[in-house]
Amino acid sequence: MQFIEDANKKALEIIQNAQPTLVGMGVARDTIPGMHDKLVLHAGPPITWEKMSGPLRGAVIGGLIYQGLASNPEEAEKLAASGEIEYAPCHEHNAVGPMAGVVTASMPVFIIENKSQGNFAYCTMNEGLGKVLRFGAYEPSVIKHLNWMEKTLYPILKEALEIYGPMDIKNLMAQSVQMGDECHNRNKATTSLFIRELASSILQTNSSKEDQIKVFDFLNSNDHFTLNLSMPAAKASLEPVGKVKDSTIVYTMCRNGTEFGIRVAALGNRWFTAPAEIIDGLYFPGYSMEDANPDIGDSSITETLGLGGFSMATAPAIVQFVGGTSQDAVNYTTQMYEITTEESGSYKLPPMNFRGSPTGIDIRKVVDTQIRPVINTGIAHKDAGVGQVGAGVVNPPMKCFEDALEAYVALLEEEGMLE
Amino acid sequence: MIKAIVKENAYNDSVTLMLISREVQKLDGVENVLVGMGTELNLDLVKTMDMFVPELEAVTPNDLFIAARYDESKVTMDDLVAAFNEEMNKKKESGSGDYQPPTLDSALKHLQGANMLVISIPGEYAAAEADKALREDLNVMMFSDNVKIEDELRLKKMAVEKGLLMMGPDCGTAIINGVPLCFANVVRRGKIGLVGASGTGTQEITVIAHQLGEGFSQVIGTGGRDLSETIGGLMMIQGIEALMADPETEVIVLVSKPPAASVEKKIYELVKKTDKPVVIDFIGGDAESIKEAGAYPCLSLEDAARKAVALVRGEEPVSFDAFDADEAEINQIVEQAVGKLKSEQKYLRGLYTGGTLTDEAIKYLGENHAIYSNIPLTADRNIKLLENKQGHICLDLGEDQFTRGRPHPMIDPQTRTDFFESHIDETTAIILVDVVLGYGSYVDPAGAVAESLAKARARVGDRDFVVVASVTGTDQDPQDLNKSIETLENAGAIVMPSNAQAVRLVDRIMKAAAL
Amino acid sequence: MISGRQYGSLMLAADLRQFLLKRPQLELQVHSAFETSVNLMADEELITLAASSRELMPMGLIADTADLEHWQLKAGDIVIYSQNRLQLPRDITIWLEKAEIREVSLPEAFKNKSGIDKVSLETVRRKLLESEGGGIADLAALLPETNRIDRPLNIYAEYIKENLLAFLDALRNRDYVTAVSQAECLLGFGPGLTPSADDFLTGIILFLYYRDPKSDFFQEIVSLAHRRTTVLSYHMIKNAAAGKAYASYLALIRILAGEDQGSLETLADKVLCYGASSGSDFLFGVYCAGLVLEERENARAGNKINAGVNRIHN
Amino acid sequence: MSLNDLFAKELKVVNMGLESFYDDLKKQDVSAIHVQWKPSAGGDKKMSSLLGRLKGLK
Repeated sequence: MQFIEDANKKALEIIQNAQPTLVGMGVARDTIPGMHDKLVLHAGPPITWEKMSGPLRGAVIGGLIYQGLASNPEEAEKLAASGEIEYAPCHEHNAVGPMAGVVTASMPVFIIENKSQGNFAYCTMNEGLGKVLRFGAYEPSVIKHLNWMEKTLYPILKEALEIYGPMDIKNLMAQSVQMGDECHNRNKATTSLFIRELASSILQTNSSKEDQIKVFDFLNSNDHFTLNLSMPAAKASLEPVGKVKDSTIVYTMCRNGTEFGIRVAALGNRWFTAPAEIIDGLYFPGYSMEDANPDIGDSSITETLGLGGFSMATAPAIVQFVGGTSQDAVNYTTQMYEITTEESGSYKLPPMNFRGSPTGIDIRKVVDTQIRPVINTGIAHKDAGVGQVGAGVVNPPMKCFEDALEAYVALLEEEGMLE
Repeated sequence: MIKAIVKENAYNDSVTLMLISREVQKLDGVENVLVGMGTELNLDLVKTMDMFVPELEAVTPNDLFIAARYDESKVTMDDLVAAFNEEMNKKKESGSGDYQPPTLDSALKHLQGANMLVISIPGEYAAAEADKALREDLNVMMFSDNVKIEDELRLKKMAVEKGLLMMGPDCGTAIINGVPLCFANVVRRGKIGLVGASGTGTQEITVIAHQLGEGFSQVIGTGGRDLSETIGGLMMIQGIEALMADPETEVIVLVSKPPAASVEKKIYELVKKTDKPVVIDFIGGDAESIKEAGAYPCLSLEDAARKAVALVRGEEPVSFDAFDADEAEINQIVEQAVGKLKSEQKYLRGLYTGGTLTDEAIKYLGENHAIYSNIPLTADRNIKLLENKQGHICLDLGEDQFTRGRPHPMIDPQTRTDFFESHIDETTAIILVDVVLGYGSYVDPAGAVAESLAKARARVGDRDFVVVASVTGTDQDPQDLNKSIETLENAGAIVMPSNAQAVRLVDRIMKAAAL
Repeated sequence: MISGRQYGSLMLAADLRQFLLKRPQLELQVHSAFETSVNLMADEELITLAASSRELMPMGLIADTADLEHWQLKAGDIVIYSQNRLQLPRDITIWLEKAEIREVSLPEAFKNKSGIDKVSLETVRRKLLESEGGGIADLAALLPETNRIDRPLNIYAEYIKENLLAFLDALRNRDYVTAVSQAECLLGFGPGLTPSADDFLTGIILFLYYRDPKSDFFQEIVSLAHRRTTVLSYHMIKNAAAGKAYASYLALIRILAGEDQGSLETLADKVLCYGASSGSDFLFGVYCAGLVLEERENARAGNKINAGVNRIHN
Repeated sequence: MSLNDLFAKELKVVNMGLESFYDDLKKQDVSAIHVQWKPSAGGDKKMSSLLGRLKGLK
């Protein structure tokens, strides 16, 4: 029906014209709307402490300790379960977080503004690999590292960004997509560009040389640092779509380690969830599917925008995660055009003869063709704090899209839009 | 030489396990084979048979092992492994690299300028897809059946409006711009244009014309229901008009079962309008009205082909109801055949895979003999009325009632194989079969018939049958006409140049043997 | 909250139901996958999903589909059980709720303590001799010893002959210590995913379980099986030692034990079709158990008579 | 348009259903593409009727 097509056209205009820009940094408490000391934000759709999986619980415990609300894990766990702590999805506070995605009030965050729509999105800084909070680790070393990020890394980056001024992240990603990044599981190019852009500004900050060196070493040692920029950039680009009436475009896909959840434009803030899957991927030596936690993290916001798995063709480096040839990667991307509405005007994929990445997931197409979005993702160990055990490809449960479609038709009926 | 292979955690059910050992044991030069799970006792057995080799050191109870003692000069380990894997690896490997889109829309994006949709999905969905295709200005060939006749009418009306082909539903044969679609033979391109409502009838005409040295401009299928009252011959008329206007086409051939009266009239009206010669085989249809329309009626599919060929060559077409071989030779064949038969051998068994070919056989033989069939000449000859097979039988095995969910016998010979089992016995005198080659058909239909014959002979012991066959195919078909003929003749069949001649010969033999 | 392809279940084994009731959330791992059955492991238990064409196994489930190959399961795949459904990879869901619950064991031991008649045993033997399972059932030619038939045995039968006969003798004499030690020399022997001797022992144990519950040496055999044979065999024997088996296996034993009327022939034919050798080897086990019990009974009867004679003389 | 336009063109075939028909065409170097056809919503009646309603059908 025409009005649906028109609505989707509107949604796609918003996505295509998005202008995600890094405008600075701040502390969650002061920047994220509704943030307070007893609020813990997490990845994925809403969830209670009881239902949380290992890594998410671990991250909450670590977060509470970092926040100073508990002095040891036992205390933290008690507090977490006490009902005194409020939990909410990052997504419901204009934020996103990789893996467990835990954000507490004192954490520094990047501030992304979508200049074309004037909306904002927030994300913490990426901690790097190894024992890290986002995989549910909460031992002292983890908290220590978080404190270093807050006390040393944050002030320097914040000041550097003030010196540098607004940074066009869309432009950054558009370049890196042509340099072999899909901006989800491969971020090497983006991170390199980011360091290059910011280098002189960092040197201009009034901070000690040692600290500056530490900062550069840290950024250089962490290929995924800018994942925490491409995620909020995608979030900022998509968020306004959530207000487009009658549109069947998906504007959120995320996982909390227990459930997968999507949100669809016409259905606003309603979540459509189903059990998150165990990922059939490439496991690091010594690990197997038995060790894996079900799918977790907000990072699938990049796929929602048409990057990540949707742009797999451009990132040969991660083709091994799909256990295949570069032809397979091309086929993945080709297939994603079947369920999307347009080709991106900004993110062009060289191996696809510079076709724009598949953009604007339409729930009607997903249900009709039974082709589910393909997501590149890291795999967390099911036990808190063990860390990443592999990476691979995962699909959202079809149920999410079927329920959404059903709700959408019901909505149109209420509005008398269907005969 | 002793060797062993171990498949770690390679499970397979015992049925397969036994198969493996038997298969491998069969190989020439293999003395002993042990297959089993790597339990202590199984390994003890291997040891006591002096077949233990280092490969087996690390085997656990959940590993499968195969140990063999064999003569190197006769067989290699590779042979063993091959035989082993043949049974073990049942996994299907994934298809080719080229992208296979999920929908018609996206297929059209991936194949620029596509102009034909060949559709063989379940009938309930076929109409909707054909509808989409026609809207996109694609021609359609629909092999699917069980499509509602209202849908067929709607689709064909749309096609006629847009000047497109809507071949089918249930259309199995067409050759468009020289490309054989679904079930069609490889024939040279030429000046004959054909519109056919019957698949194997069309195939028979095209292959005979090809064998006589001529070829086809276009071969258009319509589907069996096109000439019914309801559809009104929309596609046949559309096809005739196109062939009339087609510069490549000099002679037009129409083949179908007798149309509904009203449709027949329309077609004759149209035929009168063209100065191109038109050959019409409405199998068993009324010859006079065809003549009145200024067209050439036919005695058989072969006759249609011969007339078309003559007309293309500017010769006066003469009706043909004889044999290529001379009378003396035919008489000799008949004599030999009759001599072969024992007194208990009384009955004809016609086991056909081609519908129109069956039709032709029954129409001809039914005149002089009581032929029972699932498509009988008269109701009283319905196969259901025949008690314990005491009579002449000629069946179209392509009908659903026989295939029982299996693919059509032209694709999968099993149905006919079964009927050889159940219908050929001591009382069988003559076996009449068709062998249809070409794209779409089974890789070696002649071979399948030969096999069934061998089995049947073994069953009846002392006696032999008279086997008459015809092959609908060309020297350029994937199965190769000559190879197929050779296979059949080696199996003791009399192979005739056409179904019509095969049927005629059978008639002669039946009369001579007073069956 | 489900997606993708969905299947119902036709039957659910009572013991599996109990097992699942205790575990609201469970992660299972595919142990082995065949065309018509898939074995899953969880908490040391083997659970068998089978296609509609198959018979319900202990700890088993019959799914409402004819062929499981299109599930593309492979060893190591993870299957999640929760909220009355199994979540397979590739977005396949199997619902358990509508499944009919079936017992996989008999309610009680056989009452009838005599009445294994030679005739039915002969019938079974005939069936065994006709069938060519290729396993150790060949040895039916040698039993009863009083009526040996001379014919060549296959490698496996030939090799295991002595141990098997020794094992039967031990049973005859209720010498369960020897029986167990001999059983150790049978476990895991022979062709097949469940080696022939294991099928044989399953037959023996299952029959004795219902007919002679006192002879409780099964558990020792079970623990031996744990390391001497394959995972599948181990669980098959473990189930037999708990009186659990295919319904048709149980039915066959009931008839043979004179607990039940019914066509031995048809059941035997059905059982013989299981696996390549499994069916015949199991039937052979049942046959041998039958022989043993039958001989014991006659022996007992004989003793009574002698006792009487003695009394007169004293 | 008329059929005779088709006769003048190279035949380009979309095959939907039996893959063997596609293989035959490939063997003859006919330009063709095979559709991995599935019924809408994988044959799920409820879902396909919902989709149908959005297309304005019945």
